[in-house]
Amino acid sequence: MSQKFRCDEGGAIDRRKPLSFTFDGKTYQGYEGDTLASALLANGVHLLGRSFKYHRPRGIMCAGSEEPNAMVELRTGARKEPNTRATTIELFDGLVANSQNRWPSLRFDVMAVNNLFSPLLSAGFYYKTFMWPVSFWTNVYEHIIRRAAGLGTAATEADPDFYEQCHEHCDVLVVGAGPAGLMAAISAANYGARVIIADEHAQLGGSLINENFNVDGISGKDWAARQAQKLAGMNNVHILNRTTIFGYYDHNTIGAIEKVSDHVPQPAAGKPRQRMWTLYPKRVVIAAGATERPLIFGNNDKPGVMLASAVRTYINRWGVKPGSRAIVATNNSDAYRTAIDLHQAGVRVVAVVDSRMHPDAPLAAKLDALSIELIAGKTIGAAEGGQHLRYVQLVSTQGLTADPQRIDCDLVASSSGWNPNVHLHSQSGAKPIYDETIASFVPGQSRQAEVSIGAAKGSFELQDCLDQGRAAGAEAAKLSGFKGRLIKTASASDDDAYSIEALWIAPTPYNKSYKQFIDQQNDVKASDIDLAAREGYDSVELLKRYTTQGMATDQGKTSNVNALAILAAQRGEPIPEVGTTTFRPPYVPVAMGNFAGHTVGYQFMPVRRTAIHDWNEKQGAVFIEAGMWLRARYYPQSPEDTLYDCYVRETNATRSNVAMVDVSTLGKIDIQGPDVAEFLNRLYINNWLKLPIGRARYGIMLREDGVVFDDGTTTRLGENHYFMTTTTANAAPVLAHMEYYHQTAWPELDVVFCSVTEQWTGIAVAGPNSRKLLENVIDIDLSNEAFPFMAYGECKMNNISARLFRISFSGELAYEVNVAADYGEQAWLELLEAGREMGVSPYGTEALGTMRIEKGHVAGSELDGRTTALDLGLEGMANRSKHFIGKHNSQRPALIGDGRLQVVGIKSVEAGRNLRIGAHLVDDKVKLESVSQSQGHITAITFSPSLGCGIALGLLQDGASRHGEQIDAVSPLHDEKIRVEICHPIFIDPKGELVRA
Amino acid sequence: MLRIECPWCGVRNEDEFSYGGDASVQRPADGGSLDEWYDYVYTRDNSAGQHTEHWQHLNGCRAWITVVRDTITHEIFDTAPASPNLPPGSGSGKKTNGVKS
Amino acid sequence: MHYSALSLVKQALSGNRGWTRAWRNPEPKKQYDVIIIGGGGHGLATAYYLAKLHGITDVAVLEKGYIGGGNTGRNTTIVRSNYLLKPNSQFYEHSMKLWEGLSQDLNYNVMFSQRGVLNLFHTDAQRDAAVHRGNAMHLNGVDAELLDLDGVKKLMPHLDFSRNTRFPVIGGLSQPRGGTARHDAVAWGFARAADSLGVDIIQKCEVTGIRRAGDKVLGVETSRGFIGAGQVGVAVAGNSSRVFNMVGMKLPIESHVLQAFVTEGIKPLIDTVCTFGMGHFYISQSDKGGLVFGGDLDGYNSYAQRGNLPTFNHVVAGGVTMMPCLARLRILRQWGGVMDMSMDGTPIISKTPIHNLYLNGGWCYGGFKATPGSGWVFAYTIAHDKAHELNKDFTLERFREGSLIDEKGVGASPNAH
Amino acid sequence: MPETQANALPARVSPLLAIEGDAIIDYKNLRLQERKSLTVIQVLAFANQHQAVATAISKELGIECAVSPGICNANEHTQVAWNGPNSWMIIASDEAAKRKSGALMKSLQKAVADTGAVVDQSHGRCALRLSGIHARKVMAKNTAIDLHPIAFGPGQCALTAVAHMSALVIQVDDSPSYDLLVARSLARSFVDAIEHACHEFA
Repeated sequence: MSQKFRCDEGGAIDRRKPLSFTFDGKTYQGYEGDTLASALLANGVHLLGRSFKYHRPRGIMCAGSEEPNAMVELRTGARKEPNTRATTIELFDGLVANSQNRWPSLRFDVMAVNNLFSPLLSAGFYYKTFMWPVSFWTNVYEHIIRRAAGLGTAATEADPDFYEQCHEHCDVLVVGAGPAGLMAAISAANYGARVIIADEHAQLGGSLINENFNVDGISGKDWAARQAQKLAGMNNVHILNRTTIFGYYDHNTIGAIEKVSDHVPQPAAGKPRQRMWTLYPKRVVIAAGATERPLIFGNNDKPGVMLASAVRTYINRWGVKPGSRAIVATNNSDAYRTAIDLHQAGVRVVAVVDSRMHPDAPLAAKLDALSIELIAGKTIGAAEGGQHLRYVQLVSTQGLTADPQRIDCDLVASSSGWNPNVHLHSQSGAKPIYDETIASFVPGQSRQAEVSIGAAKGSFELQDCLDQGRAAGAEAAKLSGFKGRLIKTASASDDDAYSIEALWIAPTPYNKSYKQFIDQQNDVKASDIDLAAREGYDSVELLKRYTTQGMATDQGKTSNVNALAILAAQRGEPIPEVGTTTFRPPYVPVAMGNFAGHTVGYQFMPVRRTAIHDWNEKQGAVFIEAGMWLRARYYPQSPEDTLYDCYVRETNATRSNVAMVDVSTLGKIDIQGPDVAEFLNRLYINNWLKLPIGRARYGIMLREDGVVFDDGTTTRLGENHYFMTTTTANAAPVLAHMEYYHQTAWPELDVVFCSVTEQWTGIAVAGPNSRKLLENVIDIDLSNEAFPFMAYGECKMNNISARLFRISFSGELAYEVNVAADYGEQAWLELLEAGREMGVSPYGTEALGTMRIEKGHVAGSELDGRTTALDLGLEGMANRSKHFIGKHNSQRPALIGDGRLQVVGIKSVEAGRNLRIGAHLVDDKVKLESVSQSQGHITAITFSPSLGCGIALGLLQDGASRHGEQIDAVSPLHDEKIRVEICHPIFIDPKGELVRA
Repeated sequence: MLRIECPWCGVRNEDEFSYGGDASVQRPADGGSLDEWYDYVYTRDNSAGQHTEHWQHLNGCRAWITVVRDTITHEIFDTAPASPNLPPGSGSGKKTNGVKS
Repeated sequence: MHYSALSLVKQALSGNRGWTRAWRNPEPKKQYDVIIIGGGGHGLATAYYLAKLHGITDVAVLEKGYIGGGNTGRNTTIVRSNYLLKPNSQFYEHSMKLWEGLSQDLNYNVMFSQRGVLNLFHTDAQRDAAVHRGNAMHLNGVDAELLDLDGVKKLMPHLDFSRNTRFPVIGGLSQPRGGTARHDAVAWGFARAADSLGVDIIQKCEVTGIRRAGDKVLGVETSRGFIGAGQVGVAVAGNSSRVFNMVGMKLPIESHVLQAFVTEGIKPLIDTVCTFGMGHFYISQSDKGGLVFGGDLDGYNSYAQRGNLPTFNHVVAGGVTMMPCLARLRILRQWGGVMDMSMDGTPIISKTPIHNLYLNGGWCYGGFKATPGSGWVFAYTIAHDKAHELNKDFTLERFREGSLIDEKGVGASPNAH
Repeated sequence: MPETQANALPARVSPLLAIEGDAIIDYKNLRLQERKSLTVIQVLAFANQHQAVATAISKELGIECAVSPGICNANEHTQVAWNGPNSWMIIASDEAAKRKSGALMKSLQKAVADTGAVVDQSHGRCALRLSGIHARKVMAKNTAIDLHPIAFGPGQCALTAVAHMSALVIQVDDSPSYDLLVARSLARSFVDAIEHACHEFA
């Protein structure tokens, strides 16, 4: 095992648990507790990928989720995850990762030739070219661009893992479990508040693990472990480790992702891969830390150039030496600690290069004590090397006074200062403000119940973080209504004061033009920002969009402030004038599966099943989706039976004998109260004041804009008791519509109503023999005199109580039986039994549809949300002497004028040719290929077994007055044209004698 | 996530509710002019700022409620039953979402 | 400066130092013939066509922020003309034809990519509706193809074609000429082209009032002072109501948020625009490799340019159901745009009761694809003080008259359009 | 009603017929079962009769019918749950329904008389009981309401979305056990979602 760059001791890793993994096919060893990045560095692997545009070799720059470069394809097959940051992947045994965006290999990448053409590939170059010849854009240029773009390759198989969602409420949410967060959580919990503390790492501690701190006389790491233990023991605290807070939404709602199973080869049984938490805290304490900025100098993207804090983290957290000969370059006091930690880990620190003329004296003394050279007033002008850093050129920050100074090294630890992580604060609706003293943006005025503390607020000193955590936790608990006492303070030792003098970009040696990368992932250089500003893309938003600065998968965490500062310099304005772009969720990229949760695939939407569903299934019925219901569409009797065979047979059975259909899916609403009749009068266009008890009536409802909304029957069951049915699709909207008018417009009407759709199974028994069948099982007189068309009665069917309605959709003598749903299947079977000798059969929605077309009953395809009662031939039902919804708006000129699409019947005049739904009705002079005017279209078709031909319903301009006219029905999609005749929409029994028989 | 206080059920997520639009429009009486009906159905203040609107607690108690909300910040100032005839709940009129005043 | 491969090479050789501003940054004049309020795609396109086609070059475009900063830069970039109703179909097809030569016309590559737009269907009823629409498209001179399952598989091989999903795909309606364009570039291209014809593009200039005498507009009050105008066109979709409030008018429009999302960049995975017929979900892949997708409105009045979680969750559930491999891809960014939702789902490009004030709004979420067509007819309407044949139905009056253009048939409920 | 006639009624068929055995989930610390053959009655008060209806229900059942939202009082056999501003849901086991002369519907109708409407929903709802140490965690995966003991306890009920479906949630005891009432037609989809959330506790 060779982990050449592993320190002999130290780090929060378990050296007793070696793990084996492969990168680009080669096997390496690491330890439990490693990330893929730390394990690769331990093995001396620095080259991890190629950059987006220029295909430059790239390595590891950071130690966390801000990493712009070190992205790999993790895992293989259906579990492959492209663009995964090596710095956030917890190592597990057997892990497989591959580099991406290179061909044929990472070391030799053909596309690296782009680097040579980089002057051509300046910001926005593609807007200026690729326009000629015209056809080349789609066929050639874009094809090439698309293949070059993107980094990793997605899996194309279905994700074998699942995701779930979870909700939790609390008093105080603490974001981040570093020193400030730990103190805040304990402090709040000590008040008795319900606390959730979330941290993206497996271990709580944050910078206490990354750094070499002491708290309360013990190492920061041990102190953090004690606090974590304390929290784990409190029953009012929920620790969410491996959890990233990704979004701060309205009304203090927080989105979080818990990586439940990403640290193991695959999820354990029953466990999700990741879990999305929606958190509802009363108060939020943001202790999300800060992100370091890199210095901007020539070739600052070379593998071996890292953030100063990342270098410390690799040493302290993972016991890894990221190099053997280091330069620390900084404009602030913080990076000095890197030099000291490197030194203590046995890495040769060649020099600390501080761009400031006068570095802090105590820090200088510390370096002196370790014999580390301090070079003040200089910075790195450029880095050089091939696929790894070999040397740097130092330049003066005080003007080019001398030749650059060359220093050999294989590691640069650079720091341009720290950006507080203001992302969540900004997402919450607040505006960060610029703080000159730390040369960065800090949280501004809170807009929601949140407060930022510690480094997230711009306080970079440990004692401040601990103190702010203690106070903020207590304050949050108090604001949530808790009383208690402050916990005792924790004391940090040996902490240096933070100081910085901004240096946004280094002078270049020999005045040469180097690539100075700002956004390393999107290959945005300082010169791109200059160019964009010169071309007028000089607001921060235009700059971002033109150069793609900050739009890569790291969302510019390490680059945005640098870019802003360079833009400000170009514009000659102070940074606050230039402003920031808006921070958008998610804070880190989140797998889509989390947002979907378990409502995917078959669970995407619930299924509604009737009480007869199981019987239908056993019969081999073919189902159709209606709303969320599954309805039996037809009943094949042999495998050869087609849809056509079935509906013709089922229609014939109904028309000539008797058949039954499950109509349970119709909406059903129970309405009671003294004012029901008036209520119905306002809902429907027709009159309801004189409906007798025991009678049903068909009604039409309009929307407020005068267009037809729904139709159905309502039955008067008792003095003040009515029963409404709606279409299947509109059951829920009609109920909400009634509730809306009752509660907002007509509260004076004393009615109550509720849905009873679920309570009743509805079975329609239709056909000339339906009365005969029912007489076998029903205990009331069904004669035409006793129980005429539109009659209603309560009865018993054997022992089952039933409601019986004499209504008909088929146009035949028909009844509808309603029984309580748990008896639905039994009732169905009893009716089948009662009609067995007569040869009763079930029919499905297709036969139902055939019969409604034959009868010209309008349904969903004619009630298309644009048709009026007049269009549908139903205006005669309207009683305009009373008030009803939609009354006035239905009389607007264009709704009653000429040219309306009106419902018509349609018959083919070409024998043997089938009509087609969606065919348009055009006059016969029109050629298929020419632009023309549609005069209407076919809405429903069927073969009418009764008429022995294909018939259809359609909507045709002024159709009501065009019966007898011939016209073409065309379907250019099918290259089809059929001659049809327009007729009355009622094809069968126009006088309605059968239903009254 | 809007967190809307139902006067009866307490604070609930927006996805339990369905939106009913501007509650300030006055439904004309029967016989109102076509202009009045046009205004009622079609034109809206569409205010950027305080907006009085209807919501139905569809996945809860099904009551329609009137909510006063800021359409820019989503701050909710007040919620109340839409119907004057329903018995009161226990918690109407309080501001309970996380927006700081 | 003319953009070409040659200019690119020439500039590259001189260190890219010679590039000049794409558009000027002028001080506003005291008076213009025409002021366009709103420096989004539509406003800039209007100014361009006013100058180019109607010879009206004394034009200022006033933008309160930066150009293209509203819905132009916040949409999912889909371009199509697959409409059912004739006024929409013919208008959007005109727009489509302008797209087809736009990069050359503007000398700015707007990366118009005709990768096709595919609408999946899952039930016979949806197929019937697709046939109805597809035939309407043909009859209006728009391309459309009805695809069976095999046809869909060829275009979108990674969809869930199993039967073990709630809504198995049975086919699709495709418009091969549909596709996407680089949204920001559309604003920039129109800005640069309009500027070169003399149009003043004035950013950071917020209109705070409209000065009028009777039913005539005299000019606009702005954060940079009063600017007089002979005619004023308003193209501020998302904020139309706010501007018309300044003249005391209420519009048949509500503002709603529509969210959009993008994943991390990946190598080519999706080669067309695809919509899921059973959930509100549409997706395409940008030239940069990110999968750009969106869904339904958040569903309530909002001027917040951000969205909320429930809609986010629902949109993604539709996406993962349609294409299960999406589950492991990561969402990079979520944002929202404020839509001018008209009461019938169709835009208003129209004269108004105020003599020289014109409205271009109510775009719902169809505004981006309309950009060139919208500017073209709006310029015509302003130049001739009357609607062109292509926008004669997009009037304000249609709501009062009842001549609605309601593609979805949901009536006057903007959150349902 | 004579016993013989009642006995002659066919057995009620639950919408979860396809799920065999007594419990749907029967893990060590988690149990999901259907409560079969319940009588479920929705009572709605007419205008200004809210208090009168509550009083009538209380008197008839001997259980206080709460007028405050979110309260479910119960005795051994019967639960009276607040079901909206002017509505209650009465859930009774068969024994209770029979003890009331075999017809709770009728006795309630008589009690409420013309102050409100009494609507039978016995067949319209599927009732489930989720219980055990993990029950709250399973609920947290499916509903956004706060079920922490501080916020919600035995005797409380809520109308809310569970697994994106409308449900009446009643906490029965602090083991904890929850009764869940959902639309009959959605019963199987509902159980699928709950089962999915249970698997990690197998």
